[in-house]
Amino acid sequence: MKIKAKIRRDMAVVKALAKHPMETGLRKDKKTDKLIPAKFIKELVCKHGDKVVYHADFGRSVSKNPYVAFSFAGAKKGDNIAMTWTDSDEETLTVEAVIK
Amino acid sequence: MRKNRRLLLKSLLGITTMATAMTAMPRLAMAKWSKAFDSSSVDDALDDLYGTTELTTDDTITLKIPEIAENGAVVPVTVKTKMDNVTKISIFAEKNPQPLAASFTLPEGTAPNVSIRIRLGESQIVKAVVEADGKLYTTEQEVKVTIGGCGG
Amino acid sequence: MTRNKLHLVLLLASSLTMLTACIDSSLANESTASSQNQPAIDIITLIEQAEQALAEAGRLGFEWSVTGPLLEVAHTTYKAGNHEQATTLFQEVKLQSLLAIEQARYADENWQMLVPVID
Amino acid sequence: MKCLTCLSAMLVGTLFMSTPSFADPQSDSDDVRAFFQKRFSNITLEDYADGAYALNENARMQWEEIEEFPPYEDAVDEGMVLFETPFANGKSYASCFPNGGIGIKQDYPKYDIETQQVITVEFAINQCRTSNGETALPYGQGELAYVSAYMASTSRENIIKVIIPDDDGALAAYEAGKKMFYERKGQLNLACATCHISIAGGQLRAEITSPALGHTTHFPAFRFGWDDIGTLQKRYAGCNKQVRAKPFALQSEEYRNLEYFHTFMANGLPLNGPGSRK
Repeated sequence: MKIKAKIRRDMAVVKALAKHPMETGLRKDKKTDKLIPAKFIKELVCKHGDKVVYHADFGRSVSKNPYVAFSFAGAKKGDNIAMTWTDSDEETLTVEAVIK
Repeated sequence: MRKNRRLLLKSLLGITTMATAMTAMPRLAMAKWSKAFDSSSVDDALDDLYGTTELTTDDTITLKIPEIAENGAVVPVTVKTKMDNVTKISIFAEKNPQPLAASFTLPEGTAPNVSIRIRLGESQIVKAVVEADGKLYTTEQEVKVTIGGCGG
Repeated sequence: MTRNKLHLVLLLASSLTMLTACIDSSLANESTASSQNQPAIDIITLIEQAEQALAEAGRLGFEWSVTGPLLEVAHTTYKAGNHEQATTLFQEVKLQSLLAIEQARYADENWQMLVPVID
Repeated sequence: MKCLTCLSAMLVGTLFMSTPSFADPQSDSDDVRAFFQKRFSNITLEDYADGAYALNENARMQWEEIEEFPPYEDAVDEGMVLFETPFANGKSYASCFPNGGIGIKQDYPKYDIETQQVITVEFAINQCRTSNGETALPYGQGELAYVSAYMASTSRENIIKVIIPDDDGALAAYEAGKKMFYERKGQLNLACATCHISIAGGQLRAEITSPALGHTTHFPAFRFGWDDIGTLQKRYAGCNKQVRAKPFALQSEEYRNLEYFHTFMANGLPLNGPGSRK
């Protein structure tokens, strides 16, 4: 997951691109003709310090390698944010970034 | 565009130095992922997510989505509104097998302005639902999904 | 699916109409002859001709992407003992290759037709 | 449908284009530009670097959204690491290129008079590897494409400046590339020029065909269809297959000559690769 965060007009603008196949469970493997099991991010959370500033729940209609953008108040340049996704297999990944 | 790209280049070069710590963390105990994401109709999903299907159409909500999708697998969507006290924004793709694409919970201080890229299996209506002051408002737009020629 | 087939037929037909007009008369006679079920050339000769024509099309840089795979199918069919169908397939390989060769000749003489000219 | 559209386009095409006499590269390029200027009078030369997105606002908007956080950044990062990692002999890619390989893509392809051949960036990358005792890499995608993408990223905004030296071989290579561009081939009997000059800006099913002018600016490109970054010549092979012509080997003499012609046409345009395409 890559995160770009910067302050613009008093708001922290966050853009993130997560690397994830986002398999719907409805797609067939072209070679074996069998369904590829579902595996998709269900939850993406962003924390600024201890505060949750963004919480997204995803279904199967979110594109492969999900991209999100949002903005929140109360942060300043140099602050840290941490984003965590959890997928349908309960796998999880946290990535931190510094607000520029 | 060119200016954007120059900025982008800078960030491209800077990106590897950006502090990124990867740690496995226990799953955050947040609001439970809703079974609404498994529902096969918009109404069921609405009911599961909000406990109601009553929506007020409000065209002041901005639903920015292309009228003709370049690539059905990657359709950029932005939902934003000037309403106050927005607590939730959700996006539905009516004809997808499970229409609820994403639902955003926005704590105080987070702007009611979210972007995401979604998949659209075919041409259909995409609906945005905004929860503000406990009430549900909606707007929608038709998106045509074309099957590629040679570019795709 | 039927639409796809129709599409394919249309494509084939269009390439054929575009090209057969230019193909020299001996070739045209030959294909008429075989379609009228007159004594056909033996399959070994046909295979040789098909492969030679394909190699020539390749040498000219004009081989069609569909012809090589078709040749494989033809060989498999032949090995399976289905000579009648194999004959049809080898004929198709030969025809496609001859069309490609003709395309190369045509391109050599006429490629400048698509160069934009400003008056 | 596609076939019918193409057919009628071909007929129309033949009507308004007549046979030119032999021309020098510069006037070829001037003619192509004049042709496009006439067709798309509201587009500046620089806009052609954006391909079909210069012609359609709706598609352009989506492309710009994607470029907000483009899918090729990982590849470029990886390319930078690969580029900077020394070979077993201690040398690196930088030792093989002018200016250490940074900001030089606008000068490629080059014609090497000594070996009488066209040298593309990708070809030079593998030449660099083999001359330093490393194995050659596949030309379509993967590590070589990442290195090339990184090199392209350091050349963004630079103005394409391909030179055809005063040499019979160089001119012949250019002419061969030009001929290939205008030759109809494949089962569909289409030339590069059919879609990308004659009917450029028109619609092939759901696609707007992009103008040939500016094609080379944004490669290597991330194409969602490939799900990866790939080289210009990988696209050439793809185009050949789409008209059902058997593609040439990547970095074959044929494709290098084609790239030489194709890029010369884009002289004066800014590089903006890597780019994302659907």
